[in-house]
Amino acid sequence: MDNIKLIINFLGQLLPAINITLIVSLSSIVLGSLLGLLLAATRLSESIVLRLLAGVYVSVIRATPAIIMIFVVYYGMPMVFNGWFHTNIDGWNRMYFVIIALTVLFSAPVSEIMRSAYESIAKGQMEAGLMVGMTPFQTFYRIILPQAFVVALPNFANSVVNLLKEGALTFTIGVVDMVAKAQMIVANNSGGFAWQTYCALALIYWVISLAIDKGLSLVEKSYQAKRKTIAV
Amino acid sequence: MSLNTDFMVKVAQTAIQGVPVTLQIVLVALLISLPIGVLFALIRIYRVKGLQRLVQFYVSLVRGTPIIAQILIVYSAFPSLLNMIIGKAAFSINPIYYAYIVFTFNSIATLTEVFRSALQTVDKGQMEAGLMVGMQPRQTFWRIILPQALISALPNIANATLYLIKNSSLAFIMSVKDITAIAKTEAAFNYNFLEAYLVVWVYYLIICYGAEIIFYLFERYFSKYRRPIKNRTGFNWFPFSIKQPKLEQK
Amino acid sequence: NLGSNKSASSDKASADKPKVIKVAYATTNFPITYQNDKKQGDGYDVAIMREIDKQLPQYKFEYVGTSDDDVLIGVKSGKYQVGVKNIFYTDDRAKTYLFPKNYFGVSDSGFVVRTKDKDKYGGLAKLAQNKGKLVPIAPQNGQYAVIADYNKKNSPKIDLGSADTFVVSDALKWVSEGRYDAFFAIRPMFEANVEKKDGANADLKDKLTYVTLGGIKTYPLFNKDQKEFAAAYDKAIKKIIDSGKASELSEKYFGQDNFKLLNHPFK
Amino acid sequence: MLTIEGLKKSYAGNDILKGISINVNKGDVISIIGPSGSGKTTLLRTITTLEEANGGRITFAGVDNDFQKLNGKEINTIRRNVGFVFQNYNLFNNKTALQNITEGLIVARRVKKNEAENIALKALERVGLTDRKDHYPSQLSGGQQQRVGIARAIALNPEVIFFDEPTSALDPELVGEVLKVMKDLANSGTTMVVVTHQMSFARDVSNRVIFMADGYIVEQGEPRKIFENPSEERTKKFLTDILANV
Amino acid sequence: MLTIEGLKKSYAGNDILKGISINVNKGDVISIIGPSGSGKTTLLRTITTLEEANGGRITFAGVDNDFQKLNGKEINTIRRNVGFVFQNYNLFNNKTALQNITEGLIVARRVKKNEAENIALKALERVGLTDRKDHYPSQLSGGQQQRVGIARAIALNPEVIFFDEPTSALDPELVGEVLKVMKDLANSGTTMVVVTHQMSFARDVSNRVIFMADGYIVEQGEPRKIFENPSEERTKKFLTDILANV
Ligand SMILES: Nc1ncnc2c1ncn2[C@@H]1O[C@H](COP(=O)(O)OP(=O)(O)OP(=O)(O)O)[C@@H](O)[C@H]1O
Ligand SMILES: Nc1ncnc2c1ncn2[C@@H]1O[C@H](COP(=O)(O)OP(=O)(O)OP(=O)(O)O)[C@@H](O)[C@H]1O
Ligand SMILES: [Mg+2]
Ligand SMILES: [Mg+2]
Repeated sequence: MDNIKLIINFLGQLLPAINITLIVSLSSIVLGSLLGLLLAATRLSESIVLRLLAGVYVSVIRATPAIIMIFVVYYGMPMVFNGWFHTNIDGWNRMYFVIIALTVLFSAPVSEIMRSAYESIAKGQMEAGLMVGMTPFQTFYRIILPQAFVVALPNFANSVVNLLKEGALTFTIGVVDMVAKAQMIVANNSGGFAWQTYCALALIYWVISLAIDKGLSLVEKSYQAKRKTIAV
Repeated sequence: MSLNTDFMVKVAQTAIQGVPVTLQIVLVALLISLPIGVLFALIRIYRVKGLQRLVQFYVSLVRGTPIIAQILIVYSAFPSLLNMIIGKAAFSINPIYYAYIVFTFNSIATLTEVFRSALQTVDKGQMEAGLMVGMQPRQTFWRIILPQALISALPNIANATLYLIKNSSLAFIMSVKDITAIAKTEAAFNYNFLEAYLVVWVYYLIICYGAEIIFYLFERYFSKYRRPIKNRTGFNWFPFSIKQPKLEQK
Repeated sequence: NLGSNKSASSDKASADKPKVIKVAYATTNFPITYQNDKKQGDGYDVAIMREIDKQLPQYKFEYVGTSDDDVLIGVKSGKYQVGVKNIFYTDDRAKTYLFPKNYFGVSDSGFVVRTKDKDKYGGLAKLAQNKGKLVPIAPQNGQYAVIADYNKKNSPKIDLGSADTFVVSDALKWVSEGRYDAFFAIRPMFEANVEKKDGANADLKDKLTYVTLGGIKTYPLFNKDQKEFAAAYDKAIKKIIDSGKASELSEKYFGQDNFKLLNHPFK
Repeated sequence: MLTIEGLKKSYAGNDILKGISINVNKGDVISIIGPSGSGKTTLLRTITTLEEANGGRITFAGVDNDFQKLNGKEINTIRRNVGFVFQNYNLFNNKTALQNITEGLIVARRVKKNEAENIALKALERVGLTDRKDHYPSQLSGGQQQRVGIARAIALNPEVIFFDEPTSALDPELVGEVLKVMKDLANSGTTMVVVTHQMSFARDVSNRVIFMADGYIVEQGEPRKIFENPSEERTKKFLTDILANV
Repeated sequence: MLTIEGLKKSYAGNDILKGISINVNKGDVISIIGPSGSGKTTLLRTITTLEEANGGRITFAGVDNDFQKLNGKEINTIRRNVGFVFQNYNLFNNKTALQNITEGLIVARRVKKNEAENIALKALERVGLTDRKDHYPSQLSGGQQQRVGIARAIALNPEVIFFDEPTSALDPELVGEVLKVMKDLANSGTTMVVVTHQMSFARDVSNRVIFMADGYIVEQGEPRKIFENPSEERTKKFLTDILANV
């Protein structure tokens, strides 16, 4: 009983920090997806140079641990801006650095998700689009994307959930999201009640991920009639 | 600010002992979770009664909760429980086994979704054709469906693997000494964490790149039957270029 | 409390336009450095820095709460001029950072052991002799270096394992269960968790005992370029300790005057 | 040998098959003709258990049960004893033409690999595709894919083969050759059920013609009777329309 | 109006088209016949720039260039002025039958939505599919899909329509109807290039027949001439084989 009371108490302390988690995550998801889309398109492009550049970018970013990425952005970017543009961005809200780091981190796997989804759509769909006079982009946007979207969704959800949980990264430079808040609560209790704190944290995340799953299955269900997959 | 290069060399030398540990965790987790991921994906796709809800629950729970919370359970609570059953021996279990468990559980959740999406890219007709030449659904699945699904799965398995490689550093909470752990321990004496992290980064770059190459080769192998989008058509499907590029001169 | 301040510090300090000093503190080191309910920096180390700020009109301190890692890397790179997080002195660290001449606090360090095994493991030498198992220590934690240092100078050595920061109540439980024999900790932690009536591990009160090993001097960590500031600090801290203000703060945050511990040898 | 009684099938409330009964004897060659969308493909698919029927009974290869009550073993038995040539070919995308044929032989029929390859090569030869044996389906023309599909089914030598418009993508020249192959099969006693638009086949090769429309079997009987003396109005109309187009 | 000269195409070293020259005038209805695998589909695909040619020149809709030197704008021009009915339909999987037709009208031709729907409905009516307008391709029978593909191309009313075996999946009854639609189109002056196995169409509707084999145009000319008095041995053989099968 005590435990449940404690967990509810911690929930109350953690929930205010959900703002930061959501702001940071949503902005990085939106920006990262756009960047990822661009990258995927670049990787599928005809130009060898572009393909190579995008390939190197994706390889390097995917191999970069979150903590290193945040240090690179938090310390590297101000240096670069100072050196090249002679502007001082040291004073930026630290949340911006987090969003930038997460956007970059998110874009690489997302570009791969999109590339594989795009390639899973039969070539004939693009050809048919071109033959009714649509441009490649129009065909992509109206025919390929909706089909690839459904293929990409489960993987996209994987990445989104991973991103949501990247609290360690925000905390590294002192931005207090839910994970950071949980750590601070534990610390301020001299390390006690960690179980109950993390339980509360896990609960919140679980609810978020359940909501994501729900949305996902709704979209997939609505699309089921349009495709003939091995599913019954 | 200058970097302590001597220290970096030293870290590089010691941290290399962590490479096999990292690889072990990744390999064990992958090898176990790949088949289970496929199985779970099938349970969800074919809506196996009873099991399907269980799998859905499992995925949302494991995927949705922070790894730290899972480590708490597996590393802290589980051995204490075991202690009550088998006594002190429970405490002499090498912590790397706990790492295997945590990361395998996590990969299973991720890979279930990867395969679920990939398997659904395969046309139903492929399964039907298999059944109609007398193959069992199981045989058709392994020989026809899965190889085709892998094309779309592999880039995402690669994503999951790289994520796993990086996240395996969390095993340090369980006192498993992977690359990051060793580098951090080295840095503890002189607080040169920046240098230590840079060295770690290089190691991850190398390991991840190796993994990427392997996955790329697999992807190429499994997609060999496809009409390549490039080369043979010479056309650019780059969706953002309104202008088509020049055709390739042969 | 998210943002850091805009103004970057120029080299020279003057009385009329105080030079801004960014003080980075780790937010998860209760009660040494942490963030209180008002989302302000708090804890013994931070309180001392506030006292020093009062003594030095030519400087204006700004407090930035962040992670352990960022305190260290930020101070090294110059993003922050000074960092506090219960830091002990080692020669190696002095090569990377500027340590001031004067310490500004004392950490009451000790082992949590089972009450019944108090004589067996209740000390560095005892633990080493009886081959006791020490709960792994996070390497970025100052205590790691203390044991490592002991191992360098003494034989037999303590079996020193490292692990990333984990949960304190688990460590307490491990010791009581016998998974480990000793847990290197600070007194306030033990008091808050075990001895306090509604502490998280109050149920272990009869089983566990805290054995003080001794006091360790703690320092603020300066960026290499902050010689001038460090000198100013040295003067100021001397006054604060001599005036008894530091002991007062120690009472406030640690429940005892840790400075007295320095009179005993570290065992 | 194969008896279907009262087979029903509907999609989302739309009744496609409204009670079909067919009796196939060993050695029969049955042609199913009928307008587009009348449910011919659906009929073949429900008989072969690819699609779940909403009612009806099947007696075949020792199985005698309601469609909806078939258990896994019975379904297996049915599938093992039939061959199917799909309207849209459904070749295994990741297998070459040759492998498409050997696959079923090796895996399902447990034929040894080189023996299976011999059989497959012979089947490919019959449809004139020996030179394309190592092409993947994506590298084959429409007609070539269709012929691989036919070769795949006949190589297995099952009790009954269901053909769903097996010559639709073929030029008349090849139609002749493929029909010859099917005639040979018929002569060697293979039972066949063929959905076809090729009236020449229906008339000359099959021993029974079934005319389907709107989910019912409108009329069935000997080809001569159906073509020369249809008793139903609907059949007459269909046939006159056809004659107008040859 | 459309002139192709010396078109060459090879796959992985295999020469499929070995220099094809065609001249299409406005209002022409050209039938291309030839054995399976002779490169008919490839020909249509290279002309419409879906496949990269290895040589040859195209003159069409203001474009006059070597195939290999076409720039993006020219390729777009060509694509904008042609229609294509694919051998394997290639309907948009995520669009209903109706949307499959309106899509090109709205997006590429910038027709208003309700106007586009009117056009689409009319096109669907012509191929007899009004009642299936809200079905997705996966819910349509083979012949229905093929008819949607035809409706999609003719609704756009482009300069030239390329048909790749547009009646292969249709029963003879429907073949007649679709051919009638095509005849109407021909009469209203639409230029058409039709790959077909339907000799009746080649003979009765088209004003020129091209017989292709082994990558070459073996013979071309008026239908009457080709069918009644072919000058080449290869053509004769093809036609005799056909006659044997009707
Ligand atoms: N999944 C589905 N959902 C709804 N309707 C369907 C579905 N599949 C098929 N149909 C409808 O069922 C009817 C019969 O389809 P079927 O494929 O059996 O026709 P068919 O006789 O083989 O025609 P064709 O000669 O054109 O191949 C068609 O009208 C089609 O629109
Ligand atoms: N991607 C490819 N790689 C190699 N060979 C190919 C490829 N695509 C087509 N071919 C070959 O090119 C030849 C011509 O194919 P095409 O599809 O043009 O034939 P077609 O005349 O349309 O035949 P059908 O009447 O059977 O449709 C075929 O022999 C085919 O095997
Ligand atoms: Mg059909
Ligand atoms: Mg073709």
